[in-house]
This record gives sequence, structure tokens and C-alpha cells, in this order.
Amino acid sequence: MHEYTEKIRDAAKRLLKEGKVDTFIGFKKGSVPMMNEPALITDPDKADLLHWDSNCGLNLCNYLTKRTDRIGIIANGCTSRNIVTHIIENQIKREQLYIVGIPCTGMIDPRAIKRAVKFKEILDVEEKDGRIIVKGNGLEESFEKRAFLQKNCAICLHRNPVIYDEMVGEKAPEQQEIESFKDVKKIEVMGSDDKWGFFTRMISSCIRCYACRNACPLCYCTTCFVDEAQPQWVGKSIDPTDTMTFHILRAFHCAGRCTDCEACERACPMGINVRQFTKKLNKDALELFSWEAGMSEDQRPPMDVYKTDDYNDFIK
Amino acid sequence: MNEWQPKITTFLCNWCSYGAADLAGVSRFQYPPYFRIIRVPCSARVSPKFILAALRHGADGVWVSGCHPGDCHYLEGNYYARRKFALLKGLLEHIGIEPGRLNFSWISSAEATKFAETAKGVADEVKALGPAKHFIKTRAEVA
Amino acid sequence: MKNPYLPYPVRIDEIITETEDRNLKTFKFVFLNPEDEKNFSYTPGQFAELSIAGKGEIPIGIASSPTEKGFVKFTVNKVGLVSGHLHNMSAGDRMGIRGPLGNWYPWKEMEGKNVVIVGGGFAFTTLRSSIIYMLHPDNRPRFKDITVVYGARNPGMLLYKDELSAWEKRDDINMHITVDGATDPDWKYNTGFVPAITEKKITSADNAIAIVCGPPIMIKFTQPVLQKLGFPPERIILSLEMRMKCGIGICGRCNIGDKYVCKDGPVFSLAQLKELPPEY
Amino acid sequence: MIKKLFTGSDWVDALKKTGDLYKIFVPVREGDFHNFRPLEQGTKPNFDFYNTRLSPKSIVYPQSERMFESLNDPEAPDKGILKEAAKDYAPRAIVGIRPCDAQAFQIVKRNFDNPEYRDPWWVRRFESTILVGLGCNDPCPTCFCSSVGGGPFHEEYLDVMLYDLGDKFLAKSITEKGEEFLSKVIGGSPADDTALKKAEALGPAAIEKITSTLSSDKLKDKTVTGLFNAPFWDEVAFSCINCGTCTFLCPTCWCFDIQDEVYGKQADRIRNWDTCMSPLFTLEGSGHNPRENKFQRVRQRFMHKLKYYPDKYNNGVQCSGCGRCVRYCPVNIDIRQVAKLMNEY
Repeated sequence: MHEYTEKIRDAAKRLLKEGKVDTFIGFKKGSVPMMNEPALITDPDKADLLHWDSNCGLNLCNYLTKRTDRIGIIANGCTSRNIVTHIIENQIKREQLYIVGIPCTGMIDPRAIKRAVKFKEILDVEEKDGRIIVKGNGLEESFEKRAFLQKNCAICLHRNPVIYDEMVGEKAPEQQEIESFKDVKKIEVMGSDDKWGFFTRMISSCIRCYACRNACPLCYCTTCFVDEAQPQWVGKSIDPTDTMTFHILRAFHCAGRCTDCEACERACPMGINVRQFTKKLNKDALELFSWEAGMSEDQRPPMDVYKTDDYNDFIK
Repeated sequence: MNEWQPKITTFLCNWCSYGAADLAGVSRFQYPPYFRIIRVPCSARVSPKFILAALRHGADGVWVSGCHPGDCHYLEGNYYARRKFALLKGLLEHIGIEPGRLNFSWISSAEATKFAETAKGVADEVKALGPAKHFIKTRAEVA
Repeated sequence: MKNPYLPYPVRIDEIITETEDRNLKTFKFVFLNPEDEKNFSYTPGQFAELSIAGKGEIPIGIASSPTEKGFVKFTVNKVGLVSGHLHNMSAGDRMGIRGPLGNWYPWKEMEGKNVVIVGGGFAFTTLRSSIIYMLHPDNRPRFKDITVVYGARNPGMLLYKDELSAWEKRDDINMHITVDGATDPDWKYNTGFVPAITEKKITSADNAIAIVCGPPIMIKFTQPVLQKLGFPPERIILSLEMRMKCGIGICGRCNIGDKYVCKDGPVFSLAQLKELPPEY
Repeated sequence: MIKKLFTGSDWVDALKKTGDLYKIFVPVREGDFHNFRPLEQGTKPNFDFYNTRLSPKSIVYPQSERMFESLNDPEAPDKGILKEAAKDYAPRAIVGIRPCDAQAFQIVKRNFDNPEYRDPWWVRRFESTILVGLGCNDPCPTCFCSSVGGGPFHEEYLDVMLYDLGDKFLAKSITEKGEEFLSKVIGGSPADDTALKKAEALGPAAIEKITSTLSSDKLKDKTVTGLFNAPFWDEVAFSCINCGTCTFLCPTCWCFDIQDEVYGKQADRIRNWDTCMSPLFTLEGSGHNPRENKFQRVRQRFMHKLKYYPDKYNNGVQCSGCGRCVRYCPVNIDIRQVAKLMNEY
């Protein structure tokens, strides 16, 4: 069992017993390998269901939106940054939250592991001393976790929560010499037709299930633009132009807000790299407005403020 | 007369750029006839949805024009618009909409000359790119 | 194979604005192909999908009665995309109708019984169909007393005003028209909410069956009144509304329990509804 | 009954040669997963898979399809009148379909082809489709076909069964339709006894490997309203993010939406798969939504599959045990666990 699991359980028990929180949000162990289920605990006796390992890829901030109770929640770097975003967008109040901070060394990319075992059926995955041990029928292999991180974790610059009330362990050392936007730069140098080809191919398998949208803690609008009927901005079939419209607008709604938590990509049943849209926006927000989302409760998001001397070169 | 003529969806803010277009007309300044002008209260009113809708319906170019920074009728609308369009232009060009199809400008209601000149510039750029190829919906591609 | 999704082509013959807010209009349609009218053989209580190519379809109760020949009538509230577009169409325009769909009021069981009709607002459409149907000389002897309680917010919001006053004058139907409030000093009918008027005017549930159609709030408060009067749940008949698409029990949208409102309904008795999840 | 043996490459070549008679769909590897694609020049079929990511339901029931079309031209004499869109109903075969996905077609057939109404598109496509099943030598740990009326080598819903014998495929016809198909797949050799014995042994061995179950035996006796009001729905639904992955990947989910579109002078009526997970599914024009809250929508999905459907058709649950929803739910909501809760309630 991961060393944090016990500490998370203890924290949840204590907070619920002391009445500091009404509910505690964490993960419980999933029913399939490399998949944990978000869980809401209200009974301290059930706190032992809580679980932590490197398969907690869904962003728990999703479950905070507009809650009115007092909530204990576990948060690593990206979840905490989304909590900050939620706070500054008035989706939750800081006073309602008791944040149990988790120093994070990254989530495992289940797809990479499946590729590494050549898609043989995996029955169990264990973590030990920075290694991942994968077991199946006639299968036992071990991999170095560092080499199998989720793509965003591999380039993560904020592994520790930016806000927390207590930590379950020593802060994790932040990664150095990370090149955050290598993939974006690779596309940026392409010609327009190649870019278009790249993105249309990328989304060609999209089934419009909206898992990317719904897995994203930023997507909390009561009525999403895809559901608007008068006017209807985007058709509902799997027509390629409609699908592209959805992806562009979904990404743009996250402009200046995305923390690159990869919940979207992880949720996609078709394995589409939807972060290629949001990462470009993140890169531009950083370069043009020196902005990284969710780093401070005192700063308004970039689309909510301006400077008189903002970037103006593109305007005639 | 069989020469291809681009369609350029143009969003002009009510207080400045629309006035400029008006003045350009009254002053009999010549500029190309490719612009389908939509008057909006402020450049900040132009949602990315509008721009995408124009492209989806086959516009070869989009041009959004508002008041000069600092002159916005609503004091700061165009400042917000500028940030929004900076990111939107970046994203759309990143996925393969050619630079030159999306145009933004600040033109005050007195700048009829600038309006006509910018219009010419936008028209030339879009013309050089040719008809839009990507991101047009003519009929749903379904079974 | 007959395509159950293909609408019959129709022409709008006449459009009548029913209410003072102009949000309710009655559309009279004539089938372009006469044989379609024969195929569109319906019973009061059923509905149809009104189809506008390029806009969509809306499920609307049939307001005309099968005893009225040569046309079908629908009264449509302006709400969304399709109804909004429909309200802007003119006589002579062509569109489509698909149906008849759903089940109908239990006419067999109602035979030889007193019929109590309680309606509110613009849900009076299939009730109009039913009244016209019952008052037809061929049918009238099949039913005993017919009592109607019909209410709207104010006199200007009542549907089918000419017909209402004609029915008022007849002696083979008891009309109790009511409005929530009237500023008109000449208002000669009742004032008060439908449940209250029902309580006052309906005196007995003996050998009677009640059909209730109206906004959810009216239904909610009318039910206990009828039950207090002695109507058992089997003899309280309701017509449900639900978002629908196919209208033929295939697309799955209007599913409640093991029923589809579009095909197994929209007419249910209160007794049936009690067995189903209250998800409507 | 035809029984023929093919080597892997002979099998594909023989399939390709039927090209004029049948449109053949085969599993093709696309990145990390397989999907059914038409067998065309350059297609590389790959039968080494557990199951395709998307179920083959789209071959009979495309995710988006044009139902009707109309000219939206004021000049057109038949403006506003919808006409059926042209369709291709040429014979086709899904080669390599798993028995669970074949069973799924029978489950949804009760909906699309019922005594009162027949969905013309679904019925015609299904009738022109031959299901050439591939028995599952290696069921996944998330497979539970054997507890919902199927099995890894269940023949009932197939026209032809393929046995993967390692070095060869044994193709065995099951129905007349399948026999006709196999008679047109030229080549192969008659199946010898060794091969037949080997094939026979695969089924029992595969059943042994199925470890998971879906319990539904006691659901029939429970009342709809009782299950509906059960206290566990909130907890079941907590983690749901209301995406449509489970329903879109499910071979037995059939709900659809009908949408009209106008582009230029062309008006189209299109139907698209829809999902009961979306609040829009039941949102009415008035703004009223009978299933406004997430837990109601989650409850609807499970109740429909495990209670409403069985009650309506008296023919088992609306699930063929493929396990896709279990494997690909982004938040790990597991139908096996929910069924257990319902069954034991």
C-alpha cells in the first residue's frame, strides 16, 4: 500500500470525527487495474476505503463545483491549482475546504503500460520503490515509474499543492530543466495544411461522448455551447467540421484556466490527444500574459483582466 | 468578371469602426466589395463562436475592428477583446487556419482613410490565400 | 417497408391566433395526398409530430376530432425552435405531420359513464378533441353527463373561445369555465383556480371517470380533490408530456419504467402511474 | 453445415475475393486499439485482439445517419417535403465479431424491430448483415457474457463461428445465411478431426477463464418503485461525470436523437446516437427536466438495462457482458457492482 494511503485515511477519519468537514473526497481502489474511483466519504468508519497510488488521474476538483457543505479533499499539484481556479471563479469558497495536500511524483500512463506489455491483459498493477510491477496470465514485468508517467506529469513543474491545510508528506522535489512545450513547438513550425491535416487526423476517431469536457473541472457551465439550440453553434452529428468546432470551442473555454492536469486525455475512450489544443493556449497565455493558471488566489485569470500595453502586434 | 471574389465576414464596433466605414462611404473612398459587415456594440461582443460560425459557413476571411485602445465607448471592452483575440488567433492558426484569414484592427470613426486602406489590405491578403479550404461545413458528412 | 419516421406532407390551411399574448395559435392542416388522411386515422387523446424540414419535429396533441373531416388541427404554444418557426409560417406553406401517435383516452371504459373533464391552460387541446367527439350526435348517447372544468390565467388566455360559449349554451354538457383572475367587469363565468372550482362544481364520482390535462401544478392540486370526491386512481386519467423524438417507442428518450410515454402513453391512469417512477 | 480450415493469410485472401458479393468488415488495429473497418485495398485485418474499442453496432446503426433530405429552396416545387435519403443495403459481413456483440444485436432488435413499428434503416441493414463470429479463446477479466445468457463460444446469435486454432482458423457455418456466405469464401481445406477436436475444446477452456459475473437473478421479483427509491443511487452516481462513454461504447445502447440541419439549400434530418447521461436528453421546452440531477440519469441507465428492459421483454437484461463500460468508464463505475447492489437490495 502506498505510504500516503494510511495518512489520507487518518486525516479523513480525524476531520470527519472532529466535525471539521462534512464530507471527504478522495479516491477508492478501482475494480479494474490502473483505475481508481473518486469517492465521497461521510462516515469516518468508511474512511478506510480511501486509497492512493499513481492511478488517481481524474481531477477531484470536478466534484467541488457549487457544493455547499464543508469538504475535506485530497489535492496534488494540479488538483490544487484547479481548486484555486474554482475559488477565484466563485465555484467554491476557500473556507469550505480543508485541503489535504499530496506531494505528487506523477501518475502512471495506463496506455503506455498497456503498450509496453503488448496489450496483454493486465490483472494487477503494483507500485514499489519507484517501480511498477505488472501482472497478468503468464505475465510479470516491472517498469521504472519515471519512464511511464502520464505525459503531463513528465513535464510537470508544480508537483506540490499550491494551497493546502496539511501535507501528507515532505514536498516532492520539483522537476528541473523541463521543456514544457516541445510538442506544441513541433506543430508550430508546420505549414497550415500540415497543421490542419494533423488536427483533423487527430480528432477523426472522436465519438462526441464529451468525456474530455466532463472530466475537466473547468467545464461547469450550466448549459454548454454544444447544447445551445437557438442559435445552434455546432451540429450534433460526427461531421468532421462539427467535431472540430467542438474541440476548438471546448479548448478555448479553458483559455487561461487550464492547469494541464490531463484529466481530459485520460478520460477519452478513443485516446485522442486533446491536450494539443489546450497546450497551445497555455503556451500563449504564458508567453503573452506571463500566466500559469491556478497559482495564486489573489490574481484574476488572464481573460478577466488586461494591461494597456498588452500584446498588440497582431492588430492592424 | 469570372474572377473569384472572397467573402469576408466583418464585425465592426458601433462606435468607432462602423462610423469609419460610414465615413469612408460618405467620403467616396474606394475599397473592395468583399465585406459582409455586421455591426456589433463593441469588439468585445464578438464571441469566438461568431468567428467560428463565419468560417464554418464558408467565409474566406474574418475581420474584427473596434475602437483604439483607451477609446472604447465602454471604457475597456477592447482591452478584453484584444486578449481574447490574441489567444483565439493563435489557436486557430495553430490548427491550420491560414494567418491572414483572421484580421483585427483598431479604427476610430474619424479614420475613414485607415478603414479603406485596411480593407484593401485585408482583401489582398485573403485574396492571396484563395478560397477557404478548411473548416467549412456544406452538408453533414454522415452515413 | 413503411417508414414510420416519414411525415405525411400537408399544407397549412388556416392559422388562428387563440390567445391575447399571441403565443398560442391553432393550425389547420390539409393533407396533400388524400389517401394520407385515411391513413391518419386517430382517436381523441393521440398526438402527432409536426415536422418542419430543416428545423425538426414537435410532438403536439391533436386538437381536432375524428368526427371533423377534411383537416386536422393542432394548437401550438410558441416555445422553442420548431414552434417558433411554425408560428412564423403562413397559410399555404407546406410541412409534414407524422402520426397519429400514442394511445388515447379510454373511450371503451367511458361508455355509459359520466365524464368529468378538467383542463387548464393550453393543455386543453386533446380535451377539445374529446368534447367535439363526444358531442357528435353519433357518440353523445354513449356517454352520460359530461362536465367540463376549464381554466386559464385570464379570459384572454382561454382557448377556443367561440366554441366554449357555444358549449355553454348547450344543455347536454355542463361547462364550468374559470380564470385565475379577471379585470374585465363583464366576466360572467367563474373566478378561481381549477382545483377549487373542481371541488365546488363536481359533486359526485359515482359512475364517473375523470380526464385531467393541465400544467403540473394544476394536476398536483387537482388529484387530491378528485380522490376526495371518491374517484379511485383507476378512474383518474392523465395525459403526460415528455421530451420526445421518434414518437414510436424506439429512440428511448421518453422512457419511464418499462413504458414509453410516446407509445404506451401519453394517456395513463393514476393507478398506472403509481407503479412507475415519477420521472415526468 | 460447412466446416473449413484456413491459414490466417488464406482466410484474409479468401475474404478479399468475396468483395463483389459482400462488403466485409474486419478488425483493424488503430493505434492502441482495434475497430471494425471495411476490408479494402491496403486494409490490414488483425484478429489478435480481445475486443474492438467501439462495438460493431455502428455497422448496422451508424452514430450519425441522414434519415431524410429536402431542398430548402423557395423555388423548389417540393420545398419543405422530406424524402428518404439513399442508403446502401448491399450484403455485408462482420468478420471477427465477438459472440457478446452478436448477442447485443438480438437485444436491440427487440427495440428496432417490434410488432408495431420497424425501424427501416436498422432492420434492412441488419437483415443484410452476416455475423461471422470469432470465439474468445482468452476472455478478459472484465467479461461476463456467461452470466447474461451468452458465452465466449456462444453460437446462438451468429451465422458463422470462427475458431482460432493458433496456426489456423476453423470456420463453421451455423445458419443458412452463414452457410451461403461460407460457400462463397473460396479456398481452405476440409476440417479434419484433429482440428474439430481442438476447436471443441476451446469453448469449455474459455468458460473456465471467465472470472466475473453480473448478478441479476433476483431483480425480476423486485418492484420498479422499490429499486428506484433504493438508497444507494447517490453513492453509485457520485463519481459519474456524465459523459457518454458508457452508452456510446455499449453494444446494447440504442437511444438516438433526431436533429435537423440546413446548410445552403439542403435541409437534412439526421439521427445521432444519444446518451441518457446528458441532461439535455430529457430537457423539455418549458425548462422542466424530469432527470435534472446526475444521480437520476445514472439510475436511469442501470434501471433501464437491468430492470425496465427485462420487465418489458421478459428476455434477460439489456447487457451482453462485453465489459466495455467497465474498462473505459473514466471514473470506474462498474455495472457488475451496481447490479450486485440492486440484486441484493
